[in-house]
Amino acid sequence: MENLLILLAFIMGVCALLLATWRFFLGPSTPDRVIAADTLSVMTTAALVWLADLFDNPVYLDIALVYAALAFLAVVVIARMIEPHTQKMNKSTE
Amino acid sequence: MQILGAVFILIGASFLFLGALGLIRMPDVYNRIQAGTKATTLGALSVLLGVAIYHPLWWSKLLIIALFILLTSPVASSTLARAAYKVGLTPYRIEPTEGKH
Amino acid sequence: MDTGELLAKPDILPTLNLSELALDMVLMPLVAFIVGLALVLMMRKVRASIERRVGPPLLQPIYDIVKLYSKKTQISHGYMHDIAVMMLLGGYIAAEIFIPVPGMDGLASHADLLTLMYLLMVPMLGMALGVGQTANPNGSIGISRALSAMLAYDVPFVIVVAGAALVYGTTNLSEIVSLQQQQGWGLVQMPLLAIAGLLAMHAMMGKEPFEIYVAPAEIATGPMVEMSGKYMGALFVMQCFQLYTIGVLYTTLFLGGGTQWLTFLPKVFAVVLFSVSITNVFGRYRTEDAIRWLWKWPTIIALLGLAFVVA
Amino acid sequence: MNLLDLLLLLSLLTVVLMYFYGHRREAGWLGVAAYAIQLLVLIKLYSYMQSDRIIVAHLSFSVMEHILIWGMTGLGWFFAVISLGAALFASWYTAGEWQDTQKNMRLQHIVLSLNVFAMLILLCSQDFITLFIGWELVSWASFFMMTHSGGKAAKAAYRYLIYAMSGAVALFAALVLIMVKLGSTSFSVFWAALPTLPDSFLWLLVVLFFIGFSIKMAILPFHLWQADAYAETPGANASFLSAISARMGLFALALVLLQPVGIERLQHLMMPLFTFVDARTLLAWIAALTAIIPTYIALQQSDARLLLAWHGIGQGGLMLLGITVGTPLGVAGGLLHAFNYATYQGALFLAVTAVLHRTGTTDLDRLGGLITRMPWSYVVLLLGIIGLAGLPPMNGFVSKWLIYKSLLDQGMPLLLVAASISTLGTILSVYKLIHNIFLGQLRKAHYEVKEAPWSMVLPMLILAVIGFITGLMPGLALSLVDKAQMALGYDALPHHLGGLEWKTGSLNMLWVVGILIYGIAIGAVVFYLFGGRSHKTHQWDNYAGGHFLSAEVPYHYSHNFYPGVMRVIGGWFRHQTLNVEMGIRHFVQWSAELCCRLSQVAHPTLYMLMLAVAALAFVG
Amino acid sequence: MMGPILLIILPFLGAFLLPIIYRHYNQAGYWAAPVVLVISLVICIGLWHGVNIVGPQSLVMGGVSAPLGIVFYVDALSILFVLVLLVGSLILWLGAWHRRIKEEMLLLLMVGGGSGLVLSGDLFNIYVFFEIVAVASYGLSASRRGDPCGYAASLRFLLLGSLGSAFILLGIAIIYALTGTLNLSHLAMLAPQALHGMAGLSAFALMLIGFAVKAELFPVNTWVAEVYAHAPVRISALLAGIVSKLAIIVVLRLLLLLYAHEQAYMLLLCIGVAGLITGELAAFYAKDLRRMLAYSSIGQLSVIAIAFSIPGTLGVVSGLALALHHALVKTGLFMLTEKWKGSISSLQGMAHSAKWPSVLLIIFALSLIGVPPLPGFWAKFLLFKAGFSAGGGYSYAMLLILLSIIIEAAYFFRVIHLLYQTPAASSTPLIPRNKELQPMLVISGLLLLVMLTIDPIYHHLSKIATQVVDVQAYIDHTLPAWKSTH
Amino acid sequence: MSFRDISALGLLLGLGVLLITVLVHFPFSGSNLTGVGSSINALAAKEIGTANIVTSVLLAYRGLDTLGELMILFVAATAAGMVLAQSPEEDALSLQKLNSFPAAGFVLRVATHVLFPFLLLLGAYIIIHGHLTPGGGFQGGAILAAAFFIPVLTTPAGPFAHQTSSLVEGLAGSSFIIIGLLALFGQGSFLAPLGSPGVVGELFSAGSVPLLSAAIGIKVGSELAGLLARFIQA
Amino acid sequence: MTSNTVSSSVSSFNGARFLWATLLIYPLWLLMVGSFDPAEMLVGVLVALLTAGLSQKHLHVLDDFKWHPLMPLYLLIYFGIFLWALLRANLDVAGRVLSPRLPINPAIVEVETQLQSDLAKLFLANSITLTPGTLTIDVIDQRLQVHWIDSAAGQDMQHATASIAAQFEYHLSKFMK
Repeated sequence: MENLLILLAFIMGVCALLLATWRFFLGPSTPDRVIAADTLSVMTTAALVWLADLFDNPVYLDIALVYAALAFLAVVVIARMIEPHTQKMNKSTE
Repeated sequence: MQILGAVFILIGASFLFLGALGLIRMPDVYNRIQAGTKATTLGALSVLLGVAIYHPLWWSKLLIIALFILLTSPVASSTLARAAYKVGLTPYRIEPTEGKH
Repeated sequence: MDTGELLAKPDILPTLNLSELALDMVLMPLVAFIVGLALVLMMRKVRASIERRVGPPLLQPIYDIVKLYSKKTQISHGYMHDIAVMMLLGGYIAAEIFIPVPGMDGLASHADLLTLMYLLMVPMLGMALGVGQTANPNGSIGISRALSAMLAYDVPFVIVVAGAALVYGTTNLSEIVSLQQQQGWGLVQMPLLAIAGLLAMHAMMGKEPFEIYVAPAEIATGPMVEMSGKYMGALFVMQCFQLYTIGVLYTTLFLGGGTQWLTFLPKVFAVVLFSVSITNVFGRYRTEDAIRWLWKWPTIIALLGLAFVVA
Repeated sequence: MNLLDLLLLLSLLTVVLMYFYGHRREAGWLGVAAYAIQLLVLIKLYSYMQSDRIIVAHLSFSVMEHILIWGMTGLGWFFAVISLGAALFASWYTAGEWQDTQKNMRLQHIVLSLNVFAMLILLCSQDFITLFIGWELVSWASFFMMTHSGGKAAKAAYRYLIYAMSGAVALFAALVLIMVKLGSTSFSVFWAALPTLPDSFLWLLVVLFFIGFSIKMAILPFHLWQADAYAETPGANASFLSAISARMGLFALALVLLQPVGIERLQHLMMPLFTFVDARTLLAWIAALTAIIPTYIALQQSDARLLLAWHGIGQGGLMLLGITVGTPLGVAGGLLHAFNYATYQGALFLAVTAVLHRTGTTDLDRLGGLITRMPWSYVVLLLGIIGLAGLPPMNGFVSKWLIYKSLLDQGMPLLLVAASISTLGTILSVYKLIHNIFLGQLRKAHYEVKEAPWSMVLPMLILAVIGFITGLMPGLALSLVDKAQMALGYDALPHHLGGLEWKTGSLNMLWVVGILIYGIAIGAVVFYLFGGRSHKTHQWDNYAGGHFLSAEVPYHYSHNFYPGVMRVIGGWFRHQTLNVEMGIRHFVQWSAELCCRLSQVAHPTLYMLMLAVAALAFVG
Repeated sequence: MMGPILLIILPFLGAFLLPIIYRHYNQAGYWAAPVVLVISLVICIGLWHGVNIVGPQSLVMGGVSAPLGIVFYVDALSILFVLVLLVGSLILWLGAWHRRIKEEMLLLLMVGGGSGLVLSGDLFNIYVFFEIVAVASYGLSASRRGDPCGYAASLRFLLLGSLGSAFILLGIAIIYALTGTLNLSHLAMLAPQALHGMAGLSAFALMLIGFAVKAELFPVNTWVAEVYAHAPVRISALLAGIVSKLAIIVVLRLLLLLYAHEQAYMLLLCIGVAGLITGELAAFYAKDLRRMLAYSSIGQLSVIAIAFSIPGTLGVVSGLALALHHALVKTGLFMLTEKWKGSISSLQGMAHSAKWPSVLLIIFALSLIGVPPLPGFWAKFLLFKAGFSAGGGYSYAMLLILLSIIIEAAYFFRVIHLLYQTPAASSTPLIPRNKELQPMLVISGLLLLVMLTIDPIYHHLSKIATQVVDVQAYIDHTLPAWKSTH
Repeated sequence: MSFRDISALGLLLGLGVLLITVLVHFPFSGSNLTGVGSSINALAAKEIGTANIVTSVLLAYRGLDTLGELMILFVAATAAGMVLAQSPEEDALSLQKLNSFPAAGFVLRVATHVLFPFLLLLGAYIIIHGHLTPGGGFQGGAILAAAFFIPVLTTPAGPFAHQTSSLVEGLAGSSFIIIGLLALFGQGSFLAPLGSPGVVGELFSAGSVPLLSAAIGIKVGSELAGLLARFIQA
Repeated sequence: MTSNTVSSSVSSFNGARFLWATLLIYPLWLLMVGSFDPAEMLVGVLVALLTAGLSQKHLHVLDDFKWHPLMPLYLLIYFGIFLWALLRANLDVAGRVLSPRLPINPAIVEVETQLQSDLAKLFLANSITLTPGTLTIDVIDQRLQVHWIDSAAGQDMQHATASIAAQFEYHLSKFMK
């Protein structure tokens, strides 16, 4: 029972990752990709935590934490970067 | 107890999946952000909770992670939405149904 | 430096018999002049007889010379003009002095065939320089043609000389003569070379068909025009020496040379006679035609002869 | 410190002296003094010259397990005499008025002294490394001599440089090959090992050395650079260059091919594939062609200096021909020709430079009639051309005679014919030279021209007179040649003052010249005693067939002087070598552009991938 | 024996402290870098003496002996090139006293990294130091402000360099996977059985490509011309003259220690030959003095690579001689272009107003071409000796090199020819100031000094070469303990 | 797709094929050749006293490599700083013309204030536990850098203490080297482990390794922050 | 702009803030470490002090709280409401995503808030983002730009404020300024 649930969760998680990755490649605009990446990062954080459980090693929690922090930073930086710096910046492609 | 943990993890995974599905299905950036952020945040929290049930000793660190996610996830999506807005991405409208309302 | 060392063989002078030397040096030009006059006379006679004319009297060449030398209008264009005349004469005189003739071969050992070949170019250069100074473009054109002709006839001539030298194994003219006395004439040993040599010698004399540089009619008598009076006289004298030298040289190379005058002179006359006969048969070649002709037939004949000689 | 050290030191000091005092007016005289002193030292050295003796300088280095020694043999001594003499006269020439027309006299003095020094170093080389060092020094020194005045000369010098580098590269290869094969570069080891060297290796060496040295000497396929380069060099230095610089190639060829390899070995060194041709014949024919072809190119020239320079190339062919005959007579002829050539060619270049100095041009189509204006220059030029043409009574005849004689002795009549053909062409073209400059109508622009100053006339006159004297008494020069010849391992010629007694025909220039003068005297007697006095017309009163022509009418026959000859042989000048040179140049240019493009492509990573794939495929 | 580590640490420490010093004492900041270099130089000379007396030494890092930890191998070769690096940097510092502080820092870092590069005896450590040098050179090459072309060139350089580094890393990874160790001597011990297979050689090929980017070998040298043309001239001089040599020394080490295998030698030879041809021809075509020098240095580096590809002591000696000579001369030549940048034709007639630079150019060019009394000749002499002795394909390579000498002379003397043309091209003569001439004068002085002392230098080089070639000695020095236990 | 793209693709394919071929030829028993790895595994905890073997390799066995990596980062930062700096010496000048890049939105701006201490704490935690858990100087340094960088990201016009950051950077780097030098003078070998290994797994253990880790963390943090700030402010 | 705090609080050192911050950070450290090892606790103090010290210029957000005894309680209440909203939001999203018709009617609306402090507005914005169908895009002065996935109810400001922000605002105002 428990194993079934875990397996189900695993399949769901993998599907989620795949879907998000698909969106990442699909685009079409940069913010679309970024939100896909953001979603992916949260998923990964969750996955890392889960890994800690699976491997029974709390070390992965530290990793998850660091990962979450850095992923957040990455998303924010990209979000800032796509913001128009000056007026002359042309519109992002649809 | 173990089952409970597994259930939470499954719930979390499903929310993560739903979020990803929303990411695919939603028609524009803002809607995708909505779907992605909310579902994944809750999904992640749920997974964390599940793990916490498995390993009660880890609660402190898991709490930190949860707090962190709660803090950063909306901030990230909001920043992203603002960026998209500034870039000039127009929100999606359902033109034909507009008239009916 | 020790000059004594440089004089490696100080006894070179005593080998000469001084009286013989003096005889050679005085007599040879005289003989040459006289024989040359006779050759000129013969030439004119032969030409006259071919043309069904009587021809000049016996002493006509001498009359001519005297006439030319006694002319009043004699224009000199400068010192080179004068020296040229001397060079003309000097070159041929020097050349003929070095050719052994019967009884007078004391100097022949100091110069050889090669030296002679080059000595024969000196008068040509002298004439060229002299005419050059006259500043007459016709003269210059004539010289241009003369030198071109020289380039033309010297090629077969050099081959002939080389072949002859190879056959005899020496370039010493006295030895060549004595060798021919022993082995027979060069004409027999190397007929092809002899023929080529004859053709080249003929061209060397500047007679038809190779008289383009003199070209009496077309360029207002060419180099000769600025040579009036004694200049012309000198040229006339030179012609005597020229005919003599060439005749003697050919005789020496191919016709056994001279051991005694009785047999020697007829050979010389025969050579010149042959040349004169050709002269009267042919018309004139243009410069480039002359070059082509001389670089073709005599050269090929000479090369063939050389090939026989080497093989 | 022995005399050789002293000589080299003096030479080096001269360079230093010129560096500091070259800008002074009296620098030319300083040079004369310096070269004269060096010449004296050299003459002092004469007594030490024995057949197999080397005067070794204390100058020596030990480099990379090779000991470099400099020493002088008779051969080097002989060439040293020529070069110092040439430098002496060149310096003398510049000492007077001529230097006022030159902008960079100091540089000229420096490069002249540098050239002399470099040549002395080369002439003293005792193994292949020192030879190469000396060789490069000479090359670069002469390069600077050609290039320093800029303009067209520099362009020609640049061309020379490319050729010289090719030659140097060939030499370098030969040097290293010898070192690798024998483990040593000294001449003696090489000579000792020669009998054991395989033919193929020897062929390689012969070809490499030939390329190396003949480029300097402008032997046939490599002759294109020389004429322009020498012609454009300022007069005095041009006379030095053409008198001796190219002869360094002769020296080196004699040193490395004739002396050690020996004519015997060369004679039996058959060409691969064409086994009927041996190395000596090949070299001799190349030399003969070099004697002919440049001579006829000279015939086409309409610039006096170019004409002379082209003749210089042809004369080099004659010298090489003499050397390659390889008999004592031939070698003596070749070496003597080098000496003789230095005298008359130096004089000729100086005379032409005098004309240039006075009239401002050496274009043969724009001169004429200068004989009355510049009589001494005329005399010098006359003597010079007689020497160049190789007619008696000048010295050029003697050396040519020796070469011809040796060819006949060796049974090579065709080579003799070839050499003679070159002589004939020379006569034609030198007549054109003297005629177009000095004879014929004087141009109006040149009415006021004066004779060159004595400071210029004297050195060239002395050179010409030396040419005459050594023509009259070739024994004087032959005794210099003796030493060189003995150093090469040949017997000295049994010469005497007037020439030599040879078993197949002798030459005694004392008699030949004497008789010639006698004949001319007879001519003079005939001319002056008989007939009336001639009336001398003024040069400007030009008569054509007795008809007066105004001096304004230019009717000097100078352009295209030998139309007849040119119509026959004009078509033969096809510039094959020039086309080859141009072809190579274009090919290099084209491939260079390709390479440049290759590295300008904007996507270098592509190359990296390419390399990676290729390298992995290579090792895999 | 703690000198070698100081050679690396002192410049690093200097680089760290430089901004701090500079903030408080401006002048001291300016002088700090050269002082560090001089101290390093003193240490280096001390080491030089030490190595000469007692022979090669190994030095353990981190207190852990050889195959486990990192070990430095201090032999005459490495010390020699550290010396070259230090002397070169000091010479290039002459006349440029007021550099930007960051440039000074990068320079110090490059010196430290370069020293480590040649001293280190550990493959990964070498890679790390190589990266330091590489990144510093990217930075330095772009340090001229406001030059978009320069930035573009540096960017391309960076791209290529990073890719090259990736290749090196891949190669190292393969080697590690094959053997499980990174220590050079340990690897040298294992090499014949472990590395001379296809995989091992592929690793060499990959590493060669990586190092080739710095060593300007074909065809990953396409950055060279643009970077050298746009970078500050002293940086170009440093990169072309010295840094490239360090990379090729590393290749030499790899070749000698790990890949004494015919295929590896042939690979290097092929790359060298291709580089020689393209480099020299491109230099012949180049219209700009700096680009010409850049292409010429490609050609020269290729020649050095060919020399190193000749097995045996002779090849190493000649390669070292060529490398040292090129380091000296190319540095000097690049320094000349401080004023003389842009098209060659703009230099017409410059010699009349700028006498000394022209003379220096001639001296350098002559030496580079290989004109006898100058050191370049002896280097080439050694090369040909080695090449012709080796025979086979090397002979053809030597022929190509010989031909390339002609082309070299052609393009150098085209410039000199122009310099001495009479009508000057530009009205404002481009005369380098005295300050800018200093490094060149020092270099030409050194060149003449070398010319006079060619024999002792040769003997020293051959001693170095025999030392370098002796792989067994290397192993004995660095792995004594490990060998006894395993 | 241009010819260049196609050829690049083809080459990449070729490279891949070749590399795979190489891998196929791999003797996978190779790593047993030496036993260096196993030696380290066996010795690390005992000799160095770190719970985390990676850190022991990083900071003890291959401390020099780590120093080198630090230097690479330092070089990159310096180079970027030099290239990006508007004026040669004075960074402050560059601040005046930075207004082209507007401040971030309200949400991010305020969130920064909350996140900053949090990230700082996280960084400190990672660094301090470098010898016990994975991570260490580099990773913690990155978090620290993020902490310092986010304020710059939100308000680019605000000041960033480049001077201070480079000061800290220099001092931290120097202290790494100085620890190494102390070892050099003390133990006779550069970067040799100093101090006693202690009890494996405790915070105060492994001698000087935590100190080195801290130095690295601080250095990397200040360096990256400075570098990122440069990029933002350029 | 509401409060550009950058310039105002750079230099001043506020002892109370520092203390409060230290006290807040230290538990965080303990949570992170997850053990009560003396060494860890000792280091924790140091780290907390250091962190608080370094965060000086960011600590002004602490002033945004209304410090009174019941504050933690209000905070917890707010937290509970928020979690409930989060759950609802996710179910809402799940419904919309899974519904084949994709029943959305998005619009960008403006919401007005009475909250004064920055931190409070941040909390509000974040809460809105994580609650049903809404996403804060930007906060300008007292107005929030919100992307509303189901704006059928009405897009005017009053309506939007009432249905989106009112509940959170009320609870937030109890413990924040």
